[in-house]
Amino acid sequence: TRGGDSSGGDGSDGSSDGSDGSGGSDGGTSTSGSDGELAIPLSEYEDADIDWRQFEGSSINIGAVQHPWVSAIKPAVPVFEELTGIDVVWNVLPEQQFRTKRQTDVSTGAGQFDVFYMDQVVNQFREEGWIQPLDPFFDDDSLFDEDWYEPDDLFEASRWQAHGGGYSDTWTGMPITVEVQTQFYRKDLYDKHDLEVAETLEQFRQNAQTIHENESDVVGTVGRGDKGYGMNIYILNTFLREFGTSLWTEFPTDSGLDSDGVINAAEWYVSLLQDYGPEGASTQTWSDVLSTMQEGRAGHIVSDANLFWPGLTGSDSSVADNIGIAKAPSPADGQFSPNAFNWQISTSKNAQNSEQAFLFMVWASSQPTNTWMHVEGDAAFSVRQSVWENDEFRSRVGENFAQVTLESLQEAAPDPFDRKYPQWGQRYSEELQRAIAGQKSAEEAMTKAASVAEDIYSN
Amino acid sequence: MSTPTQTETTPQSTFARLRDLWNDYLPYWFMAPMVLVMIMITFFPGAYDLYLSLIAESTLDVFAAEFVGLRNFETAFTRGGAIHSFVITITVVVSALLLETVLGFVLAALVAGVGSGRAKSFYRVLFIIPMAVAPVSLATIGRIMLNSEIGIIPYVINTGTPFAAPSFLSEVPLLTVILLDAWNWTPFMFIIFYAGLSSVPKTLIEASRVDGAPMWRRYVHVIIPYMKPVVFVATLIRLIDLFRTFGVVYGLTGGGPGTATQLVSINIYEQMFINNQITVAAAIAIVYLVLVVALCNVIIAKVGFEGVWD
Amino acid sequence: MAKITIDDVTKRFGEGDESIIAVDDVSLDIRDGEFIVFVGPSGSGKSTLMRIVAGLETQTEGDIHIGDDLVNQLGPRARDIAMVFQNYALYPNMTVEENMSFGLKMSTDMSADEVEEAVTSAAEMMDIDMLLDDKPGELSGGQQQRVALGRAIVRDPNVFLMDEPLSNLDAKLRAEMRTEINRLQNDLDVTTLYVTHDQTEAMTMGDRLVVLNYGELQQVGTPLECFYRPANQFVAGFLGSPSMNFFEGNVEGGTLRADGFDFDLTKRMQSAVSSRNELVLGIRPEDMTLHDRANSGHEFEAVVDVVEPMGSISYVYLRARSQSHDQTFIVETDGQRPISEGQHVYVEIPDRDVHLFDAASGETIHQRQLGDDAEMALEEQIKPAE
Amino acid sequence: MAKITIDDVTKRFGEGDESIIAVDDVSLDIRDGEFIVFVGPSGSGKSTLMRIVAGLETQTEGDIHIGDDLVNQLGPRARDIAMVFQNYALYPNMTVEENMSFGLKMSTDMSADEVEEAVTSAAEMMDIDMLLDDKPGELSGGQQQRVALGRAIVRDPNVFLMDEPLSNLDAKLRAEMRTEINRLQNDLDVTTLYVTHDQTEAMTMGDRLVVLNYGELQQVGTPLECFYRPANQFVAGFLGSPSMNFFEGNVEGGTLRADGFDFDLTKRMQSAVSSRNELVLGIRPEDMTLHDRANSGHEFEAVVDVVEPMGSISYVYLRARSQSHDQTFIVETDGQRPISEGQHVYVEIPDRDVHLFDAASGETIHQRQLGDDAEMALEEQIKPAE
Amino acid sequence: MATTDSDSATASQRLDKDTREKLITVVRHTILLTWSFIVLFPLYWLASMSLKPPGTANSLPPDWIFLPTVYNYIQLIQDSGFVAAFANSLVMVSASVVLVLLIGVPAAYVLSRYDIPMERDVLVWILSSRMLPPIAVVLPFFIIFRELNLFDTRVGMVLMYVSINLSLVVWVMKAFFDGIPETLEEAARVDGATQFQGFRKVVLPAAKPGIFSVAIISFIFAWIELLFGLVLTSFEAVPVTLFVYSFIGSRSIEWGMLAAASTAMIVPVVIFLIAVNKYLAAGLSFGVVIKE
Ligand SMILES: Nc1ncnc2c1ncn2[C@@H]1O[C@H](COP(=O)(O)OP(=O)(O)OP(=O)(O)O)[C@@H](O)[C@H]1O
Ligand SMILES: Nc1ncnc2c1ncn2[C@@H]1O[C@H](COP(=O)(O)OP(=O)(O)OP(=O)(O)O)[C@@H](O)[C@H]1O
Ligand SMILES: [Mg+2]
Ligand SMILES: [Mg+2]
Repeated sequence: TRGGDSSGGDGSDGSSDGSDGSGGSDGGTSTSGSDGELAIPLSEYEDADIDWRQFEGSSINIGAVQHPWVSAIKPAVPVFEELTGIDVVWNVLPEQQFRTKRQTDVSTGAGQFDVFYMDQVVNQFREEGWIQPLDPFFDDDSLFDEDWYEPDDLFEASRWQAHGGGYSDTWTGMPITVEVQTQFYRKDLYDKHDLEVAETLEQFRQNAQTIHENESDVVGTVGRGDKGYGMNIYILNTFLREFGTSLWTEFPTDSGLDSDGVINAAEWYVSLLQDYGPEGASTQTWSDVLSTMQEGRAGHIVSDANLFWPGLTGSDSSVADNIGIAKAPSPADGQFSPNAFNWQISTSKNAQNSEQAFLFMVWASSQPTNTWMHVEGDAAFSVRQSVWENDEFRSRVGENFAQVTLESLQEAAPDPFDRKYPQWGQRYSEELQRAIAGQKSAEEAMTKAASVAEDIYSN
Repeated sequence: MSTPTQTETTPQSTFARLRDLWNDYLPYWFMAPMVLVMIMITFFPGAYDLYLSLIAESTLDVFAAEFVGLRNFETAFTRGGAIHSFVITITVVVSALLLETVLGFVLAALVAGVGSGRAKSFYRVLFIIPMAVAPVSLATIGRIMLNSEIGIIPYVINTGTPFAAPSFLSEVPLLTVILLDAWNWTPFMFIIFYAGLSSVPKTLIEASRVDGAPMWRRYVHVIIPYMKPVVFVATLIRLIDLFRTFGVVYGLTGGGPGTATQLVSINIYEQMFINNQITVAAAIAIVYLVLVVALCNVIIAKVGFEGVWD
Repeated sequence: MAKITIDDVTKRFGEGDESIIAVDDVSLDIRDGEFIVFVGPSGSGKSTLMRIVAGLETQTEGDIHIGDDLVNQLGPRARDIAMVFQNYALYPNMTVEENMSFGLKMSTDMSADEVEEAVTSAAEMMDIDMLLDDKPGELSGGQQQRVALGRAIVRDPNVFLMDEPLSNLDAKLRAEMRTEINRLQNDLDVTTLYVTHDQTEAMTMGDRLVVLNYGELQQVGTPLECFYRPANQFVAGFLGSPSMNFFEGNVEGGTLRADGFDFDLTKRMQSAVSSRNELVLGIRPEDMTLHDRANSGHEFEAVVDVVEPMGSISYVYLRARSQSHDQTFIVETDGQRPISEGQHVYVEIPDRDVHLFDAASGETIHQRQLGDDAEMALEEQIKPAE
Repeated sequence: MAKITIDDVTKRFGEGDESIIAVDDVSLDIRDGEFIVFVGPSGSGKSTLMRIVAGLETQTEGDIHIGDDLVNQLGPRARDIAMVFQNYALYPNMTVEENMSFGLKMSTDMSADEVEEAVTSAAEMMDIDMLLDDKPGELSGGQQQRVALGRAIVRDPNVFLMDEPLSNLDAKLRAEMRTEINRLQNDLDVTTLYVTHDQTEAMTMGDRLVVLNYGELQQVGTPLECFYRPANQFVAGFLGSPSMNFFEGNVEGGTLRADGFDFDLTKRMQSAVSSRNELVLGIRPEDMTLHDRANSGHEFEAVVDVVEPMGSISYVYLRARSQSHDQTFIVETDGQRPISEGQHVYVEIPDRDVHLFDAASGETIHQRQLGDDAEMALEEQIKPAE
Repeated sequence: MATTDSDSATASQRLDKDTREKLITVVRHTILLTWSFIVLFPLYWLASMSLKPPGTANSLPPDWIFLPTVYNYIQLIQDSGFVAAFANSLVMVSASVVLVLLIGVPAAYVLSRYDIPMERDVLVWILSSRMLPPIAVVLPFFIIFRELNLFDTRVGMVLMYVSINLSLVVWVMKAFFDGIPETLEEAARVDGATQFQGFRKVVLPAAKPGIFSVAIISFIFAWIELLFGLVLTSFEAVPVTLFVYSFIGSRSIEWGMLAAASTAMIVPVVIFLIAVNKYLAAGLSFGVVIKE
């Protein structure tokens, strides 16, 4: 299982790349008159009280990140095209490049993308007035059928993040994938050293120590240490909640970052990585974490995306058979509250085809599509609870993985991405990185982070 | 050739007229396309950045724009970490430039002196290749190769040498950036210097040998002065390129750890694409442009680019 | 200051079939302090030989000794030479002063003042002292050449190598420079190799002349020796301007039948000729005389083809009246002698001034005779040279 | 084929105080098909003037006409010239053949075959036909120069400009080339400007000589005119090799008192001198004679300083016995005449061969006399030139 | 040039030239081989990553010896998108190199040979086009491109690459032209060549090392360009660089494919280099033909 992004696979298996075969990174398909069997019977959608064909003949341009969702949904896209008569054009890019492209598009009012991936910058974009709120479309009966769509089947956390993480009253986009933090460990090492899977942070630290000290060439644990708002603080934000605080105890005047809880959480994470982490832990990104684990050079990943699962158990991994998954640990006296992250898809104010885009969103996140992607495809990131409960799916991905994910998701609390989160988050993560690198204490770092964050809002 | 319009022929047929027109105004024809392209790629972007740097919020509607004077510049320097990035940038520029220039020249001179044609070709091709590794590939693969746990380079150092490998990205990030840049871009200097060396007339070298100059003085007094325009230009261009280095460093360290490798270009990038403060980014860019232009002017005034024949 | 030994030196350029032999098995002993002049036609290997001595070119075969050291393995720097390049090879980026002082700065420990003094005095000698701050590109050809010469003579090397150092100077300046170089060479007593195409320089400057042709040594000897006692027809024809006139002919019973005239061989000649049949008679233009009418049997009639008045003298191009082919020969006459094209004159070939060469090998078989004093002086010169 | 008019041309290099006047207000009419030889000391502006005619340098003042056209504004291409550069300026990246054919390809519509034929025949003329495929860097100096010459002569231009085209050739080759160039110039009848430092070339090649000094025109005239009737002391001293001997002196009642000897002025001289006092007496080395003892009052005693044997002749450097300063003068004698350093001889200065110059201005005030025939021939030459 | 020589020995303390030469050769090659190793090692690693079976790319201790598999390359080649982008880039970049030389080299010649008013300012102005980091100018470029309908066109990208390299070409070539004595053109002009012919037939050949060097550098600069390609294209003109990065996913990196694509990207450069190799060193160096 490839992490599922290269256009390598999808270009060819999608359908006969008609018009844009030469396109590079899109690997796109825009087949209108697809011949062969449709992946999902149209009947699945025809129950809905939605006027699917009202935009027949138009086309939408989707800007997407190189992400498993894209490869998972592409085979089903002909279904949408058949259903609506709308052509779908893809523009798929690696994450960092996509950000640049998206920003250029919206900030210059180009409106190239009718649908685009949306993440931590959602409130930033929303406040700039670049994002088209979806509520008017939800209210439009020809576009949305609540009974059929069952919005409540979406995880609470996902819906919350699609509302700007609490900062928006309206839908800023439709969640398409969710990932939640889980714990990965080496079953063979656990057996060897007779270890129990940790439920608490204390146990986890113990386990890490045991492995670190008794194994040569294997570090106790790995975790994201590099800066960036999606990096080390993505992990730390979990712990700080579990240590009993939250970000922005008082928005926008008190970031809460200098509270005891945050400092304790930071100290715990910092010392964990320093004591039992790899050399240069402070510069490890998710890919280093993943690679280190894949190479069998680490005992655990304390907590990271459950989406590592395919990578860790697939052919890229030298320890594929020995990876265990469990819920992320939490403090003995704290509350389990793993971080979760949704990708959502949004549409911009300048987009030509926002309504068509909405139809696509509805279709893409609908139950039939989702279920098909997860049962027939190799997806494992559904935002729909029903999918995680689907037996076929569970047996495909493994009971254990599904159950851990489901339970975690039910308790999950994603980060609230306030509009300047990227900005202060970046600085906050820099501070944390400094602490991990041992340049300053966790307390100093967090105090600094707090003042930076508050300063950014004071202006 | 100081008179650009010295007539070459007396006009006869239409064809001849056209040809004369071509020849008589040759310098203008030669310059025109370059000037056109230059106008296109400098004036508008420059003006646009200047405009952005003076307004409150990015908008394409000039009439709706709210001009805020120098506020963006203030933000850049008080909050934006601009000064820090300038310092970091200058550190990287100076050290990498020195390293690359010296290394590039030494390698070029050594390769030029290789006796066997095949060996020469081999070195010549090989030494240019690093430049062809795309920045993000280099950064990504560099990261994994330098990874303290699973990287091949620390592994080789640790097992193959008596030294312990430092943790490249966290302990010596600046050095790592400089060394990687040197690996990546010494070829640039190498190739230009090499070409420059091969245009030094052989007799000059012979004359200096007869004059009793030892090898290094021959380079210092005869060869390098002869190549001065080439050395100067290569160094200046590399200097400018170093100032705006982005891809490899961003991919390698993202400007970290902390802000240890926060180059100006990374700063601008973050202001623009992370903080969404396009106007502040533009302000930094303008300051940056002014500084680099000034620097280049100073360098040109001090060193001059006149060749041996002027 | 050092003797130089050139030992069976051969230089080939290029490989295999394409290769050119620029220097062909040349051996030569040059005494310490000697002034050797190389002459030879264009492309005969003079510069190449010089560059081999300088260490700029590596001989294909053979050895070079400077002093008592075998220097095959040494670069120019170690050989401690100063050289005037045929193409000047001035440093375009340096001023005249810098050009001239460069060698001193590189090869000696002289202080800046000493260097400056040396350069200034050399520049004065070369009459380029007012050009010291100019770049070579701003100089005339002759000025550049003088800078090149000045650059060499400021040095105090083991060996001077000068490759046509005066070719771009006017006659007057050339005469001055010649004297300066001779004086300098005498003062410093530096072994000197000198290439020139100028007859005057060749005859007056060197202790010995080295005549090359196609890379092969033709003759080594004092200038007068080479002039009066050429080893072969090539040397005889090469030295002296205008060249010696050559007349091919067959010997028939004591008489050389050339095309257009007969020449009676003297006894001495006849014995030298012995059984040879095909001969070449050589006589210099200045040794032939023109008469308006025949005085004795020795003269033959000729028609004036062209007259080149040179001022004090004229060169008269003549064709023997009864000659079958088109070739002319030259006679030098007084510049004021009235003579015009188409005129018939009688040409006298004095016995004593005649050289005879073997037509096939070119070897000299009979040398001219000189006046008694001149003969003696020449004999004396030749002896020490051996 | 065109006449050339040079009209008050001045060329200054550099600006302001630093500026050098390379050509100083030169005016010259060159007839169609004429062969003009420029001579002058090194740095006298010969090359510069030539480059101005070529259109490579723009004169600071004055006009150049070629044919009837004012060409000030025209580049070299439009002037249709062929030039031999003093520094050759061969194209290093082209073979000899390409070097030579380049001009033909650029300036004519000749077919490839015609070009090749022209190049081959020129190369044969220059004796470089076996070098056609070599790059200039592989040639000897003389070979390079011949390529440069060949490159010019393959063309059929309006004007030939040749800047010391033979300076690196040996005497023999030079004589051949001289003939070839003359023949070619006669055949094509192309106006030719020629710079040389060689006396023989200067005297024999040109229809007229142009003598320059410090950028100023000194004399324009036929070679013999310049030789026998120098306009001033500079020209007299510059032409002829070795140079004319000059003796400064004061006139005291019909006698010139020079340092070391007295010379009685003839009547004609006296009238020419009129009231001038400070004079310079000039006489060529070949016109003075040496005697072992005094024959008449005209001789003076001198001591031999140096003897330079040149083969057929010798140059004897002498110092008047009673001379106060150190200067020597030169006398040409027969090469076989026995003479040695330190010897005392008597020097005769024939009246008829003496020139007199004004010491201050250098102007000639008395010209030598020639034999009647020579005198007449010269008179004839001078006339058409005026 | 820089021939092995033995100048630094004086007659008294000299080593045998053979020994010295050998020594110098040894030192020379030691340095060159060291650098070769430094250059080659990462390249070797890159290539080996692309040839290793999945999952072993980063294993330690490394599999120095392994059975190479071309699996990744097959994947790459089968991916029509990659091949198309590769070809597309090759065409666009080559075209841009030709164009930038056509525009830049003549301009450099003029700047080198003529008195241009305010020459220094002009030169600095030209240079200023490459002073700003691309991210600082990408937005205005995006706007211009949309206005001129150049967005996502190959023509647009070619122009883009030209603008990236133009200043480099102009400056470097000016420097090379400065090193070529003007006498050569004078000879050409006297030979009846127009200024243009003199430039083309005489100056250009002499500047070959410079031209081919800038050609290579321009090629590489354009070939590895990412940001403009990203922002200014979306389907038609997408350059291969973007494709290479597509193996860096959000939650996984396909090391083998990334390495294979990166290695594949080096190939045209190497081919280009080998093709022009001999020109890199063919300047005036074959002896002096003018007397300086
Ligand atoms: N480009 C230049 N810049 C400055 N001065 C120059 C330049 N070219 C020539 N000169 C000066 O002009 C004067 C005349 O030079 P020119 O080359 O015409 O002399 P020439 O008569 O050809 O001498 P030669 O016989 O030595 O070649 C010289 O003093 C020279 O230094
Ligand atoms: N680098 C070279 N490559 C090939 N052939 C060469 C090279 N240098 C010289 N030659 C050839 O070697 C021969 C001798 O050249 P050299 O320069 O020694 O002649 P020279 O006697 O100095 O002639 P000149 O009087 O014309 O300067 C010539 O035929 C020349 O073509
Ligand atoms: Mg020579
Ligand atoms: Mg000259």
